Amino acid sequence: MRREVPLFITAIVGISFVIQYFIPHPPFSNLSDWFSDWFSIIQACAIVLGALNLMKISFLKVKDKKPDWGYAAVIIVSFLFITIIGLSEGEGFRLPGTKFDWIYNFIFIPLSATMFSILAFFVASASYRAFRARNFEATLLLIAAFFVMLGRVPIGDLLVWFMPEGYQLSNLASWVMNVPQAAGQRAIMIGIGLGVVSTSLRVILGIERSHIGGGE
Amino acid sequence: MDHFSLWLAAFLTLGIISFLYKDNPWYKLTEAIFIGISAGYWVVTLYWDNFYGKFWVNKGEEPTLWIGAFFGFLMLLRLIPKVGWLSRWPLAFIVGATSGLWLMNYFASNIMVQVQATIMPLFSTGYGTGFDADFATIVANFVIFFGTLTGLVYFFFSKEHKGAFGVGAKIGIFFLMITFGASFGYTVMSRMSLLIGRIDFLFGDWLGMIQ
Amino acid sequence: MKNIFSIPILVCLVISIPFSIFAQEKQSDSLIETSKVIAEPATSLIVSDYKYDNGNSLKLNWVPSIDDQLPAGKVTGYELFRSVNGGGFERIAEFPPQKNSFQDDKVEIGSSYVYYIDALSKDTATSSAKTELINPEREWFNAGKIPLLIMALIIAGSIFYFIETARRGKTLFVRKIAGLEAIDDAIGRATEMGRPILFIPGIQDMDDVQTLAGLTILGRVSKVIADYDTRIFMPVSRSLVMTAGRETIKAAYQSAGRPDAYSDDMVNYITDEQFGYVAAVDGIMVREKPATVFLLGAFFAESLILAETGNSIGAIQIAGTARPAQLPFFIAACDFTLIGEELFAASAYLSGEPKQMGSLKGQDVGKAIALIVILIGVIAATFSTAWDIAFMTSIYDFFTTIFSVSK
Amino acid sequence: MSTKVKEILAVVAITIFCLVFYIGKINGWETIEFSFTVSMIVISLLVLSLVWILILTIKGNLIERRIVFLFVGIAVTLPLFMGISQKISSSPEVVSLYESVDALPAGSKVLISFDYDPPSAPELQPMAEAFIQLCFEKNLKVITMGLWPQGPQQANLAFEKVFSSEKLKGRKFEYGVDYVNLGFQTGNEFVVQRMGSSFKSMFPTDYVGNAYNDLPLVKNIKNFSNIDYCFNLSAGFPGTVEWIQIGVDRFGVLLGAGNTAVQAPQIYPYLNAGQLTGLLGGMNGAAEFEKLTEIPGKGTKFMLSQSFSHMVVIAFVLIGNVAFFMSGRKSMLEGNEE
Repeated sequence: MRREVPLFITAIVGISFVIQYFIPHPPFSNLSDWFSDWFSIIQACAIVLGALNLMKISFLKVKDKKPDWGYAAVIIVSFLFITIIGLSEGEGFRLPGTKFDWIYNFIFIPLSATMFSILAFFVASASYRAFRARNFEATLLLIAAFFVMLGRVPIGDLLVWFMPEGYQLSNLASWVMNVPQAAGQRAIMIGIGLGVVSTSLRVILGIERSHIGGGE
Repeated sequence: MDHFSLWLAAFLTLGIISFLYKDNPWYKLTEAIFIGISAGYWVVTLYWDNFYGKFWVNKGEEPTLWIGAFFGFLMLLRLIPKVGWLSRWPLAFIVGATSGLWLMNYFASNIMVQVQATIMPLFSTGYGTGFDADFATIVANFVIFFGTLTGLVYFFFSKEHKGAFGVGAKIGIFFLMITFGASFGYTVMSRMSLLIGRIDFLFGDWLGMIQ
Repeated sequence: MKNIFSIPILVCLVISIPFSIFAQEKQSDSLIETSKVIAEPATSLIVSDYKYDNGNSLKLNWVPSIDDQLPAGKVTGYELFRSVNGGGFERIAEFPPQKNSFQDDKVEIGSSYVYYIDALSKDTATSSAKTELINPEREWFNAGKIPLLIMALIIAGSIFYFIETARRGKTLFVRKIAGLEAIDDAIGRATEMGRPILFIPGIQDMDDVQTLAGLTILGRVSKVIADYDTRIFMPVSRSLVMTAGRETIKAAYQSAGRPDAYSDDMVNYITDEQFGYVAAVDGIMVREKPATVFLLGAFFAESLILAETGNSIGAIQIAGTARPAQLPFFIAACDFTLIGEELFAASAYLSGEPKQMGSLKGQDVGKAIALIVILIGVIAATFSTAWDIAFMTSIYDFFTTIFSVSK
Repeated sequence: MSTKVKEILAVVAITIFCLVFYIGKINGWETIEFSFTVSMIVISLLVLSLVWILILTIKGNLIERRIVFLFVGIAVTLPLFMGISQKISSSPEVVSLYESVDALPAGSKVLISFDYDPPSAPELQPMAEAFIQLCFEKNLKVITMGLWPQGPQQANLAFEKVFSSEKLKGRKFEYGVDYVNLGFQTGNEFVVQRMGSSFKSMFPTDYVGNAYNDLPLVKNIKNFSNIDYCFNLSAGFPGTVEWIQIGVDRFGVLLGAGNTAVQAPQIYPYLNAGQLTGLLGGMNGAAEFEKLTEIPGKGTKFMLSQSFSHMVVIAFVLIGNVAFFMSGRKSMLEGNEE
């Protein structure tokens, strides 16, 4: 019962979603719309579990006075702060001028945008330490990267000022992107497509079952 | 933008940047704020957009939504250890639907469309245009054709990469490397743009030093 | 007899004289009018429901105007007009001369449509008769997708076939995948060093097959971990993944015979927000210093931060994703990287179960088909275009039909 | 002096620096722009310090991560103060996007989907501004929406910016007639799919709560068949790939796209297959588009910094590799700090 029902559900639902691709008639044609709605609702319920888990860990940290428990308290306070404000704000919580919008603009955005921009530093550090021309393949990777990086900024064309119009680094970068790059992308895409097909089939057939507590 | 908001934003920005120096209390504080705020942000968003917007508002008109709500309820049963195993049902549903949907979408868009797009005449600019391509186009056509083929060869699992097959796989990996190199270049471009945007905030919007 | 005919002609001429004088005058100010090129209208415009679709297209056929017989006839083109639910007519498409059919994909079930077509000459347009009112219909099967179905059945069938063959006990060869061979060593190293193992299943939710692939690998990995008695922890960014991850690890510990060693604390939710999650995982990495890091699933920008931080604490890193943009960084900063399809193959490979290996074989059949089709298709297209060889054209047409994805 | 004291001093110094300039800003200090000579001196200093790093690295001291970080920070910041202009080229995919919009007759309806959030704005916002301004200059009608919750907000920011621009200052644009912001809807790719049958079912109200039918511009728009052109600004999932798979492949919309540079390489196969009319990739794409439309904006302004940052990354890769080859390959393969 605990194992069979989930396997059965997976198989039936999976097969129906394959079939809906070929049958444009209701109820099959509604399946994907329904799924998107249901998934949204399940997600909304599941985050309760996640949030409670986060609160539990943080609370235990504070209670047991573990190292860094002060930060755990900050997590709890900031979580409650935005949740209470957001939930009391009503449907239009995101509209300009609301308190939630203020939190979003002056706390959330600076944090996430900065975290995102820190990537630039990591890129530089990785290129200094990790991108080595260890072998021919790695060298090829670096050369392609050089051409693209140079060709995509004005300074690239400046470096090869002696080349005629149409044969500058920007043209070369365009060529790399449109030709060998696209070919490689295509091979990867086809491979991924087959991988997805095979993984999905294994899941639908119940051969792959670990994610629902499976095992033989 | 009032003074307090601006300084708060700048304080948080610099707090994150300080991680580059090393893990420190300032970073830990901003990290904790970030975790709390973002988790709360998603709780609020999912409540209003998904639960309220999708279910609560339309539950009268769309009876099927109750099935979703039922699955959501089963999910919450995890909180009661005795019946927690029931949450596998909605999981099984999601996994099944995802597999079914992805199977066909990827089959069509990634396999069929891409194979068809690679079928092209090598000495022409398009199908049925006659023998009209210049040298550059012919080269490009050959490279795309050859690159796609050898790239696929690399992914074969049931043959050791040896002999002629190994040569094909080797050339395939060259194409994959060019692809990754181009991706790397574009990623550098992207990341640097974001950093520039952030520096523009600090020195432009906040300190007013640049225009 | 001759006279009998000549009389009416004469009469006509006489009658026409004043008119012609009158017309002479008129002609001067309507010179353009009479010298206008007027084309005959298109005829027999017929609209029919396009069969086997979702009720979103109609088919139109017509006989081109008789002035459109020669390549350089009077007709310069056609314009198609449509009225929806009895509303005004709107131009919806235009065609070159000699065209005689059209498929209107922008119709909907529940609406009714009327069409007419204008034959355009240099100066004017002449309209055909209007069609009858038609409602698009919806059928039970989309015939346009038959080629897709056949191809899907072939590939799914070969995966089935090899799974069955393997189940019957035939051993199938699968080449070594470097990243996967290294997993046992990586876990052993963590055990020796007495440090934990960090597993990140990407940052997408359960509605992404990459996450599923990551979790299935987690199942195999945590079985080994249970055997070695090492610590694993897995911070996740989606609540559903947390639930699924716990189920996965629990099952693995059970099947390794160590259900007592499992605890829910191994898997924790942090936040859905991408960078909030990264900030936390970064902190965890720096403070806990895991010996081995697995990054397997759908990764976005965070891939680099995670891989670089992992690199800087000296962890062995095994990464894999199907997102090409993130692969270069994994390749540079991680010890082993599973590229695209290899990620999906990993769980089958690791399981070592014959039927799972069979599915890999099936994938290869898919690749072989793709290879052969591209090879023959390109040859056919090249020859048929450059030297107009009819036989090659039919091969080309066959392949493009089989591999077309109907809307 | 212990490290702790040094660190505290550094924080204090930074705070004072910031306070001074902040107070200066409030009191209306001028912005700073380096003259050509100063710019050249700064550039040579940067080059010199790179040489220094090279020498250090060859000697076998892989410099610390933090110094790399500091260097990148400086090399990206300083060009923002320089007034050097550069010649911007135009790639074919940008030109074809411009041409396909240019070919639309006045009054055509353009749908713009904002599928990104503020962290990606540095790359995508300049594209959004230039594109919307181009639409208004050509008298096209603009409808915006978002598959990402924060998208519509970015759309409003772009509208504000465009209305206050030099070229359009005199003109009046009426909400609901000339442009509409439909807002955000959850459901990722399913939103696009359902818009294929009805826009109204997905957006019963617009961003600020007006009923769909009260907006003259959209009330007669049933689905994609009434839209002349779609433009998608995307920073990930859901985004351009979903618009192509559903919007283009199923409903036949004419689609152009603006992407973050990270995403762009994956979009090229679609561009080659003709599923897209054009593509703007990253800040460079934005700058090229700004040049074609003659609407200079942030894309152009940031290009110098962008050039510098690329050079720096290339320099670092080269330095790392030179040292790698000169000091024997093996010993350098592992990073050696921390």
